[in-house]
Amino acid sequence: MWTWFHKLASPPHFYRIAGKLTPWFGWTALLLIVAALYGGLVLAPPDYQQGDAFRIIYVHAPSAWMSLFIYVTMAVAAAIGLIWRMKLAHAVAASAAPVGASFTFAALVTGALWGQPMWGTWWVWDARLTSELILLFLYFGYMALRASIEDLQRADKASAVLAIVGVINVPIIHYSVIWWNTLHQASTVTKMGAPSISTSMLVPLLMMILGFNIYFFAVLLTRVRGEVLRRERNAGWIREGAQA
Amino acid sequence: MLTTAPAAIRPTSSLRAGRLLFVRDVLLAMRRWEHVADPLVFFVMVTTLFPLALSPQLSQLRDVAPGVLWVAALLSSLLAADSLLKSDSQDGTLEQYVLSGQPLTLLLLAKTAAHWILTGLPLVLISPLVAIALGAPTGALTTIMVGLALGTLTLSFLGAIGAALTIGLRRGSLLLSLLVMPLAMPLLIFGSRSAELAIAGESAAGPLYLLASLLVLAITLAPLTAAAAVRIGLD
Amino acid sequence: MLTTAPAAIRPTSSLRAGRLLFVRDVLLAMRRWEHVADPLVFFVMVTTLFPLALSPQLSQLRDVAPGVLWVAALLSSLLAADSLLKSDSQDGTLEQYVLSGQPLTLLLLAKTAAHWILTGLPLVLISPLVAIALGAPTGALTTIMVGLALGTLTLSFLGAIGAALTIGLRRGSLLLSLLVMPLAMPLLIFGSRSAELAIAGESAAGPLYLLASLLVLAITLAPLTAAAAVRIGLD
Amino acid sequence: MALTGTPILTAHQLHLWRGDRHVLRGVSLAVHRGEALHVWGPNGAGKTSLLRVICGLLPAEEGEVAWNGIPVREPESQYATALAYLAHDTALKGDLTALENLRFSVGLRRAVSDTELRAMLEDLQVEQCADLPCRVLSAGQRRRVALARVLLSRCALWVLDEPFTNLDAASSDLVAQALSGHLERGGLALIAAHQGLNLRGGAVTRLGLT
Amino acid sequence: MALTGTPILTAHQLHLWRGDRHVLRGVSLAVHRGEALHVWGPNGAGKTSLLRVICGLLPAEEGEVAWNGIPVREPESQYATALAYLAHDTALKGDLTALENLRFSVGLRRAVSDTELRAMLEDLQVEQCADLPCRVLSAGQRRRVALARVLLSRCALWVLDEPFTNLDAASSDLVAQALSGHLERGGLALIAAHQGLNLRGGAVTRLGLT
Ligand code: HEM
Ligand SMILES: Nc1ncnc2c1ncn2[C@@H]1O[C@H](COP(=O)(O)OP(=O)(O)OP(=O)(O)O)[C@@H](O)[C@H]1O
Ligand SMILES: Nc1ncnc2c1ncn2[C@@H]1O[C@H](COP(=O)(O)OP(=O)(O)OP(=O)(O)O)[C@@H](O)[C@H]1O
Ligand SMILES: [Mg+2]
Ligand SMILES: [Mg+2]
Repeated sequence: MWTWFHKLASPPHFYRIAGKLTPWFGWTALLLIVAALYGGLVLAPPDYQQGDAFRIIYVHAPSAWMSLFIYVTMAVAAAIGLIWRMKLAHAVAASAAPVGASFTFAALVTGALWGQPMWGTWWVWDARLTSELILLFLYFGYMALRASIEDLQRADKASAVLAIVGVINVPIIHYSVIWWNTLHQASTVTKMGAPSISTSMLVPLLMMILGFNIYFFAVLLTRVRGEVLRRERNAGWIREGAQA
Repeated sequence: MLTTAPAAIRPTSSLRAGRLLFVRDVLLAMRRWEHVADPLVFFVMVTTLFPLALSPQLSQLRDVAPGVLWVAALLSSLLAADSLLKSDSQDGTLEQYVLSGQPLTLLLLAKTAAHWILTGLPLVLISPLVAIALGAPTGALTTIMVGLALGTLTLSFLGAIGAALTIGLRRGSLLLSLLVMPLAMPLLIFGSRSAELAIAGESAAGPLYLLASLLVLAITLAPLTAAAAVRIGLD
Repeated sequence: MLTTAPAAIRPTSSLRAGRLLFVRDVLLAMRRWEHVADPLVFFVMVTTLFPLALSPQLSQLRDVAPGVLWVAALLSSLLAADSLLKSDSQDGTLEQYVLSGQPLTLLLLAKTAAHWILTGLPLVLISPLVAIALGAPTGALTTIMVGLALGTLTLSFLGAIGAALTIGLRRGSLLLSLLVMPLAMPLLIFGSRSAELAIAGESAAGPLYLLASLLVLAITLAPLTAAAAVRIGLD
Repeated sequence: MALTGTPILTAHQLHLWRGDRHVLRGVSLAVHRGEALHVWGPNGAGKTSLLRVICGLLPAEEGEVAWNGIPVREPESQYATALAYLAHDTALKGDLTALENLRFSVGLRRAVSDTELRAMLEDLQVEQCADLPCRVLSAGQRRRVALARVLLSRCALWVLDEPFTNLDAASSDLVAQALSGHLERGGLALIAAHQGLNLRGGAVTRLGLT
Repeated sequence: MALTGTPILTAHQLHLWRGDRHVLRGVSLAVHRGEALHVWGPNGAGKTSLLRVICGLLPAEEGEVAWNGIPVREPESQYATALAYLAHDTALKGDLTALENLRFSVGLRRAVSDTELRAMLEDLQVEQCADLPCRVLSAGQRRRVALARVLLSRCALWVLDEPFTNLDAASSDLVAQALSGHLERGGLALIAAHQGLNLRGGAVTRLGLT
């Protein structure tokens, strides 16, 4: 297992394996998402109080979920890279960040779009909304720091430190915001979504979340391959590859 | 080539010099895109901090929205202003401007213009989003944007004066804020007033005109003053 | 003397090294007193800008007072944090720390402490005045001061991390704010909450305890993190 | 080469105090076409200060600097356009490449093409740095890029503060060569340096400060 | 003086890339007690980089540095306390006087009295600068104050990057003299310089980089 892990961690090896895996991930993700969309937008009945507006959930909840999931993935990868000096892990963290940021953004936008019909406003300073927004800032901070250091090793390590500090902070942020918010009277619709979600709605949602996850892995693999190429550009195995 | 006689040379016109400086500064900023984003993000952050520090009823937010918007704009312009001349004065480029034989006033005008494009404009463009998040009605957005555009541009020019005055002081940034803030008070008052009127759905023509006239004043006087300050700051 | 044999030497203990650094930083700040004043005046300015930008009924002011106080404190701490390591990294002193054979963590702890004394403490001391100007009752002042003391100290430590991460990056100041602000959100929330409760005449023990625990967390982790970041930043 | 005619650059009885130190105590100088004035003296003698006074960056308490007989009050365009100054620190932007730096700093004075810039970098043997951000350049490489600015400025008067700092032997020769070329073309130079100046062409006068 | 015994400082097959430039290509070195290793080479050859790698400020991609046979990973106290590094830039605070600067920077390593500090400044003939803020000092004076830090550090290994920059002839001799004193006391030195090193005492080995 451990040896396998190390084997995978060697750039050329990873490059090859990732190349093989990507299409599989890609297609399964596509299938799942399409199916979920069909189930969600066509099969599932309109919500008895929200009408069709609720269908945004099929984009919104999964993206929101991904936004959190990816940040953790990123931090873990960064930690591995920092502790075991594994270049590949840094590459993973680096490639994950923009994807995570865009999912966060998607969650915000879809949420806002949903908020308009539901709460009659684009934005409320609700706990969950706020912490999601701050999460976006954390992503931005990470990307900005990485972008402003041109030396790769340094950029890797420094941004790794930041990612780790950030992940410690995520729960703190989360609870502080909830606490802050609930101290005031329930200002707005704090509890989200329709009352009890029916299976006909739930199943597509779960499929969607799964689809998004696999899609993320597909994207991640391709991006990491790119990173690896960029980083190893003057390593032997690429030159050989180029000649071949 | 080191020893060959020089061909006839074509001296650079002042305008061309100004353009060169402008282009270089934009280029310099683009080299580190995140820096262009910085004042922007700072602006967004401050405007996010407030609701967090206040109790989050939208009604109350709407009352303070103009203040928050304008204070945030003021602060991020001031911070950005710090970087207007700093690197140039640190690495001796500023001396080279003075010795370049080009009118310093014009060079500084170009620098300030570039600076606003890079720091002020993005802020203006994002302001509608922020305003909505603070509960401003869609009707008020254009007025708010116009107001901020006039205000931030004026602030950039004020910032130029401050930056010139604080040349060579390490950690000038905060001192700079101190110098500029008093000058910026009128902006803040008229600006937030205009936003207030807009949000209340009334005409904000009055304050906007005042802002515009302040801008004209700044454009005409600031570069001259800054140039003088730079000359003083160098020796 | 240049060529005579050296006498036996007495190496410096880590604690003494820390004290040396602390003293030097205070001395350095005193050389440019205006720098000590800077964050303070910035704090006062922001807190006075608000009433200007808002329509100044005291009632409304009192509602926003906690927010204004804490946002102002947060911002001026962030700005001050920029100068924590900048000059040391620019003139190569930072390398000398790393090579001094003294524990970097401890040196950074000393630096941060000095930094708070110079930038945070004055702010805490002036806060009662500001609070009263914003319409807070005298009963609330002690709570407000305690809250700000805990908060600014924690902010100084967070700032140290940010400063260490942005070593040598041009225009690091705004980047630093961008990095630290999200981390500082909880402080802002608990802090302003405590002030709010105090102004409302209720007990603010809860938020204050939370602030204290955050401070403990920061003191234990921040210097280590910062030291790691500095090591990274040098190469 | 004989120094004929009236001097172009003259300074008369310059006095400068820094703090309570009387740095320049009545320094006078005259530089003709084709002449290089080599300012030397121990550390802290006032070389840099003198050069900055001549450039008009530092106002002298007494005495005056004249260019073509016209007194120079503060850097006015007419005088400034004739003068190129290289200070202790190379006025280069770390984030811009060597080429971009030159394109701007030379461009401020005259129209210049990239080919010309690259040619000069090649002459100074730093062509490989043309497209690197100056931040990453070595001390000597940075120094050479800074010198390129002066060599390209086509100014009549070069004011160089320790131009040979951080330079290896080879490039020191290159600079000396460029300098004598400048003098032979009838240029003037004012140079602070600790090493002796031995130029193929042009006349070198020494001015000692104490 | 013969170089007896095993070398104290050794580096084996150091490789360093900066950007896509292979700066150090398998550099190895060994320095004994009383030996000064004079690193020379054209600008950009990698002298500064090598020195920084030796100090542990820059991690080499390959190869390792060993002190008394113990490999040095990153500046650990035991090695760091034995090492004094003078970089291109003098780590001086412009707002503090020369004395205050030294009081701190030397004090970080060992207890030192003001009389000792003043004595050293006198030896380097900058006693008149002792109480001036370093901001106003001339380039050479600043350099000397920075050197004073190293001379006072009592470290076994001196790593000096172009120590003679900005120095006038007299003080260059002073530094050379101090250096040979250090070597005769059994010290080690690693020196990057473009000029040749001729020391009265101690052995000088040259290491050329290209
Ligand atoms: C900008 C506005 C919004 C943001 C930033 C936002 C953010 C989030 C976040 C962070 C989650 C948690 C995902 C997870 O923990 O897995 C979530 C889930 C969810 N949101 Fe929103 N949301 C917004 C608006 C809305 C609106 C208007 C509604 C509908 C009234 C809504 C309904 C839901 C539902 C039903 C879920 C999934 C339930 C769950 O798994 O917890 N959201 N949203
Ligand atoms: N405020 C001040 N108070 C006292 N002395 C000062 C002050 N400012 C400058 N000086 C002195 O004036 C002199 C400035 O000299 P300058 O920098 O011109 O020397 P230099 O000849 O260039 O020396 P170097 O060869 O080291 O470059 C220095 O001796 C410095 O100590
Ligand atoms: N990111 C980079 N990309 C390409 N080349 C780089 C990069 N960083 C540094 N270099 C090169 O590496 C070399 C660093 O050399 P270093 O500073 O060690 O030279 P040096 O021997 O000290 O020169 P000098 O005598 O001028 O001080 C320079 O040639 C520089 O151009
Ligand atoms: Mg000098
Ligand atoms: Mg070097």
